[in-house]
Amino acid sequence: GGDDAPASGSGEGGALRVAIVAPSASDDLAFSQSMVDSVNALERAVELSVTDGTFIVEDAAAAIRGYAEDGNDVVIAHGTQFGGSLVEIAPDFPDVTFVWGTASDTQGLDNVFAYAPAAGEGGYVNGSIAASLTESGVIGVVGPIEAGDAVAYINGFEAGALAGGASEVNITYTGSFGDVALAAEAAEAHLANKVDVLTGTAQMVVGAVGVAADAGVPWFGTQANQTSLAPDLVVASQVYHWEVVLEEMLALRDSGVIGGQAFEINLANGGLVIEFNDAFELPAGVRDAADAMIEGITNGTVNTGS
Amino acid sequence: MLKAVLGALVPLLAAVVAFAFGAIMLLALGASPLEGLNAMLDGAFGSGSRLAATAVKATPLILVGAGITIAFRTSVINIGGESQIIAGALLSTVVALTLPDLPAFILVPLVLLAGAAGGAVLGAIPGALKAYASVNEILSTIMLNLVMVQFMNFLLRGPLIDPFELEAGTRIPQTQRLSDNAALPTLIDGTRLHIGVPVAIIAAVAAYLILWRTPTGFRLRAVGHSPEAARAAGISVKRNVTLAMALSGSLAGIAGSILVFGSEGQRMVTDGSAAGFTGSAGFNGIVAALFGGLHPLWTIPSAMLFGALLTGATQLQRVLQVPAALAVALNGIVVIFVISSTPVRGWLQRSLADSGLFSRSSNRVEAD
Amino acid sequence: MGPETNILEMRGITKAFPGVIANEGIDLDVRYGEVHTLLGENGAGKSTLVKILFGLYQADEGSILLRGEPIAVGSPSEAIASKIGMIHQHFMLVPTLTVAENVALGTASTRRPFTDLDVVSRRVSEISEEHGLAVDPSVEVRRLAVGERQRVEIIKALYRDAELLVLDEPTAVLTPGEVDDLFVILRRMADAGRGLIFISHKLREVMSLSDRITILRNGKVVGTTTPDETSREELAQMMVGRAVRLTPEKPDMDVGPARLEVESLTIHGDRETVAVNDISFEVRSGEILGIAGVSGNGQRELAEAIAGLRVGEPGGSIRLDGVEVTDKDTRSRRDRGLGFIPEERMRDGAIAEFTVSENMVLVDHASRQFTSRGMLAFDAIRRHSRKLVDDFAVKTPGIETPTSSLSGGNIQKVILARELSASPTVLLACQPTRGVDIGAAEYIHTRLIEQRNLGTATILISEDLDEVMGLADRIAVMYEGEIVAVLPAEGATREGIGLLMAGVVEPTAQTVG
Amino acid sequence: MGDFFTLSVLVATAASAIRLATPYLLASLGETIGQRSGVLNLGVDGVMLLSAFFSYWTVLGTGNLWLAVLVGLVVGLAMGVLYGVITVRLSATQGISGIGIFIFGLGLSDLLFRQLVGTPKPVRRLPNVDVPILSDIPHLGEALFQRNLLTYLAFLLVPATALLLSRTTFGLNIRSVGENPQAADSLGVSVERTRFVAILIGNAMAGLAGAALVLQLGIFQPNLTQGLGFIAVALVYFGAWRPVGVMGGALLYGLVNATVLQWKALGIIPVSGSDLANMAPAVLTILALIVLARRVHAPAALTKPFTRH
Ligand SMILES: Nc1ncnc2c1ncn2[C@@H]1O[C@H](COP(=O)(O)OP(=O)(O)OP(=O)(O)O)[C@@H](O)[C@H]1O
Ligand SMILES: Nc1ncnc2c1ncn2[C@@H]1O[C@H](COP(=O)(O)OP(=O)(O)OP(=O)(O)O)[C@@H](O)[C@H]1O
Ligand SMILES: [Mg+2]
Ligand SMILES: [Mg+2]
Repeated sequence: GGDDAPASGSGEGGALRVAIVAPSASDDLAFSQSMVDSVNALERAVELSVTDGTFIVEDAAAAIRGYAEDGNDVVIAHGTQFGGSLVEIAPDFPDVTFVWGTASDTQGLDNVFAYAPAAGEGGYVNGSIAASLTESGVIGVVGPIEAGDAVAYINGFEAGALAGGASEVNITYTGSFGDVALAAEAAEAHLANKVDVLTGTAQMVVGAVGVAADAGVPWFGTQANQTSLAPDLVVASQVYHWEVVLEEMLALRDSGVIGGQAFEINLANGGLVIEFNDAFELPAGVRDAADAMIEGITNGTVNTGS
Repeated sequence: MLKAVLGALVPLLAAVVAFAFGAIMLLALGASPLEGLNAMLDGAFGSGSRLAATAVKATPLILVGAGITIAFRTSVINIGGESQIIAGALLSTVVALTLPDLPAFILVPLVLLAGAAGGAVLGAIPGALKAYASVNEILSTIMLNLVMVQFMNFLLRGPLIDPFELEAGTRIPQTQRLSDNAALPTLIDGTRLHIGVPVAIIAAVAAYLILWRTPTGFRLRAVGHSPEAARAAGISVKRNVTLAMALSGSLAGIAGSILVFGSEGQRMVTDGSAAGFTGSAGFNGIVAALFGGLHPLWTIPSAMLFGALLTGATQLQRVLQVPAALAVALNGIVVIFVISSTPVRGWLQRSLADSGLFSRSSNRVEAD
Repeated sequence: MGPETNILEMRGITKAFPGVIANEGIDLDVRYGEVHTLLGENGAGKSTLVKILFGLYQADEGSILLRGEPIAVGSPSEAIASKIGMIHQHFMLVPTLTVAENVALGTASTRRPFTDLDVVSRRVSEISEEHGLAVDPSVEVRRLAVGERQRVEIIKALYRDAELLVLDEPTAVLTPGEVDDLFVILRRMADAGRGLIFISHKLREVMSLSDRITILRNGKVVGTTTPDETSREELAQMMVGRAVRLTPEKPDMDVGPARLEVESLTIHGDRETVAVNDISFEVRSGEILGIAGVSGNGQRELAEAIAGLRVGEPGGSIRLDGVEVTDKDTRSRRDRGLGFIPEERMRDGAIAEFTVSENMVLVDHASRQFTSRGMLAFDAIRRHSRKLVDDFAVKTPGIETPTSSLSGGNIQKVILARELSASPTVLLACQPTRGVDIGAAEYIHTRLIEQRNLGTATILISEDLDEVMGLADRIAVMYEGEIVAVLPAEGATREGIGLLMAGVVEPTAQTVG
Repeated sequence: MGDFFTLSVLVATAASAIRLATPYLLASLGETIGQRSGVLNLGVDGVMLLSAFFSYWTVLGTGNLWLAVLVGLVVGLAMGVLYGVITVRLSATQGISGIGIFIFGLGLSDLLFRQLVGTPKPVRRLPNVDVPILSDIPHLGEALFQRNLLTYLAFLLVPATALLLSRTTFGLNIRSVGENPQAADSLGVSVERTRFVAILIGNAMAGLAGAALVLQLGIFQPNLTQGLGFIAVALVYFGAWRPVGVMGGALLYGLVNATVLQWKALGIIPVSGSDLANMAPAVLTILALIVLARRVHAPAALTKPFTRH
């Protein structure tokens, strides 16, 4: 991955020193990877360090504090559960900008920026495209546990699919972010129940995508572009481009405001992007309808209900 | 005395050999072993606050480990540490949610007691199942671990979820931030050292006293060595098997409440797995206990060693940008090497005379 | 005596363990066709010597000649290959395997990789027939009685063509009838030219079976003799090193009130049979009621019921000192004054890993005497243990010694000391001297009688008829779960009781309730 | 609920149960052999993770599924050598050694994955193979006889393991050293060698289990097993150390999991009840044991290192 840059020494040529602390693997094709990719996509020169796989809050807190002590300019705490630790840590490092998400407020800390995705928007778009692809009218969703942006995405997807004419959206929460085998069997269970389009979220869906691919059933991704998992069958992925709000935060920082504001990525600000897989041939008109819907959500004429 | 030191040195030597393997792995990853070792030592002991972090990390291991010694000495294999930690954490969370306004000097002991109670129940269940229904405890504790994870997910997503999460629609499965009155008081400002650390040490000493100084412990060990002879002497095997598991679970339960109320987040949160909350302390505690020769007091330094490995690993990953998995693999190697060296240590210790605090049990390393 | 007459010659065997020299310069010859007995107290070094012969231990010094050839026995398989067979003091059987499987274990099969159990079974049957060792090859060993297991051990040795057979205390666990059967078999094997080494503490057996007897004491040979040249008293004296009283002295006592009353006791056995059938009796203060019987006739179940180890099972009633205890557990019975010496000393009587001192307070550890403020009072416990070790002449390096390193007789003394020091009103003593050497047995007998004289109501369950006849005031004979007769000890004869035990004679004399 | 009792759903549930049961069964059978010889291996999960990774990596590199299976087996064997040296040669405590192996496997497989692969890439999955004739049986054939070869192998290994234990000389040796190693030793059966080989077989089967898991999924992730190996150990106790019982446990576990997933998909279990439903397999396993109330005893020498005196 792109996370192996050396971290010691001061930034070359005045590059901004940024650190990410993330709960799952930084190349999980999902939540954690979305942030690493986003930082790498920043326009300015960045010297990046990553500590990943730290779901345990105490470990993450140690890493966050360590990065602040090491003199990083920006420390990204990429997990809602890290918020409690920031309350303790951020005040000790008034010159460091902490970036925390997904979260919709900064807990009153003035060196913390917060960020959140409007995951339901892309879910709604994916759902409505899915509705136009299903023949049985039944669409399946494989989720981890009913929480966080997984819920937002899945609820948006369900609303979009039903609005688009699907008769039924079956949702399975496997109860685990990590159990690939259960996710795969959950997808199999859907297939046995007339499902002919699938989506899912979180890192364990890689198992479900494999099942979809073998069964020749279209798949919708979210969080990161999942086309590589099933090059013929991934229709589209809602991709998180956190760099949109990160740029804004860094601009504020340059102007002396090092925190205190909350941001959202959505279709309108380009933080959420529906990336289509060109290898998947959509029926005529579907792509146009999808673009129109994105346009509608962007300008507020379509209500996703989320 | 010299021999005692030697006995303790053997596992250390093994640890050194294990680290040599770690060095090779670091080289393979293109990192400098010296820098790696430096980062680990620095992360674990580099400053007062890091030393404190190491002690905090060791705390659940001491508690679970001390509990394990009680169970294993009664010949009950408690692999249910994870479920008992979770039960303790959940019950103490409920107490803090229900009585947030109690003053700290009441609420802190109360949540710790609630933790003990929660863990005790989750220990007593497999204990009683073994005693009264002949259900093997390895099976039941492994299964109960699975059950409690789901129960935690259920509670944190449903009845106990932070109302704000529902409002905001983010639905992160976590409780609201719990009463500050329940937060474990910090002992040294500027460090994470909280009273959970002395509580764990006191608990380990208590486990030692119970096992070797009280009639209850006498009965537990009697049952552990020979249920038949214990029974003929009028000691109830069933009751003591249940009791051992309950005691063992209660210590793990205290670890659970310390994980909640000694944390910076001051709340419970789940990622759907047990390890996400416990940090696998329920398993690592077994390792710490066996490492300490199933002696509650030896469990303390042994847990510190593992605590240091864990905190050092975080620093290792941060400084050298090597995957965290390296530390896990290293951890495994340390266990394998040190345990392979215990026959040597056992031999050394057996040649020790029966003297001193530790001698009574340390010559018996067999665990199960 | 040339090599042609000796199948085995052991020369100058020395073997030391940490702190003890188990064998010191031991010489032993065994002739073809003879039963050569090794006699000695617990810990004299008998087992060590034969374990060296069988390759389980390596001697520090000395040599072994087998059929005149010097051999080095490095492991049991080498011993087996040299046609040495051994029946261990503790059976070397796998309880979950069948008889045939136990026999086949470690032998080459003709149908590898499969084990041809049919061939083994057939051969087992042949051996059974030839030597009168009735046993069913297809039965799992754990279902067999002790005597049958012994036969399996012998069959194992014969299956491997053993020409020199070592039997380490084979009779310790056998009933008198089984002993007689065994001796017939052993004699027949010797007559067929095999050499046999026989180890036992029981002088009556030794006198009847042996061709020659070698006596060991403290790891050294004291002498070799033959039954014709010696007497039981002389053998005892050679073993122990002093004169020994073989029959205990027992003053007359006036019996007091009934302390233990058993009424219509019925127990279903482990194999859905009735193990104890409608038994009633009482034991009075100051008397010893001996219960004689061939093992397996319900004595074990009866003892367990009295001890409270079968609560909930028995029908009928048990009263201690007039108080109903049928539904009470062991602890409350002990609180009411019951003392209990279990039959299987290492399993039920003491905890091997515990120290002598811990075993001394196994029952009473929680009493006010041994606790203070919730903690064990180690000083009091130590003082108590030291006193008991002295009083009961327990041979141990110290009270903090692990009990497992004591000899059988001394472990039994620890149990006896513990149970008697509580001054029981009722004492249930099961096989109190099984496997115990003469010196220790003499001592245990003396203490049991002393206790009786102090007014304890004792119930003595033993398969050793000499013991029952020597100690008991009244003798009850059990046969197939029933008490077929209760006789006064005075005037009872070995032969008479033996017939009752065999179920041959109709119950005649007084049947006391 | 009515939806569940349609043939196609029942067939899918059965198929799913069998798929889920396959890795459990392979690992549990191996562990059964080890435990019957007196060796407890709590490291099954770690062995599975390592072999799963190497199998995955093999397919990724070569595309050859059978080579991948072989690699899984060999990795299992290698871990068996390690475990045998630790527990048999050095007589180290089995419980902790196993946990050490588990942690080692967990960490190393994760590390290797991150270094050698990184982003999860799907690979070919084990194809289903129809058993001639049997697969044509309506419904039943589809559920049982259109599975992958490792599944067939796993179920064939049930009678094979039973036969090994009950009929062969080696099985006799295994049972004797697991019950009474002193007795076996006194008859010249090498306790050390017997246990070592039993460990090798057990670990090789754990290796196969890892390969089966990853090749059924077609993808690897750190901690892919999610504690599967521990459940496999528990199932040995459930099956009372008998291959057929172990199979029953694996099938029960797979079936309950599969049913819960079907019921979720059908909406019979509402989303809000999802976590509680996830408890079902474990709770049912415990309940089954309470009800069956089998007082079976573990091999008497289980976890006890053997020394001659
Ligand atoms: N074997 C014993 N002999 C004498 N007193 C005992 C024994 N066991 C317990 N006691 C005493 O009985 C009381 C109840 O003790 P406690 O509840 O701790 O043990 P218990 O669980 O009832 O005993 P057990 O483990 O024998 O069933 C205490 O005073 C205790 O010291
Ligand atoms: N493996 C051993 N380690 C240490 N000491 C031993 C060992 N085996 C025997 N001894 C000691 O050697 C001495 C002789 O023991 P041995 O078993 O030969 O006696 P024995 O004559 O067979 O006694 P018993 O009649 O009780 O069976 C005893 O003091 C015993 O404690
Ligand atoms: Mg002996
Ligand atoms: Mg003896």
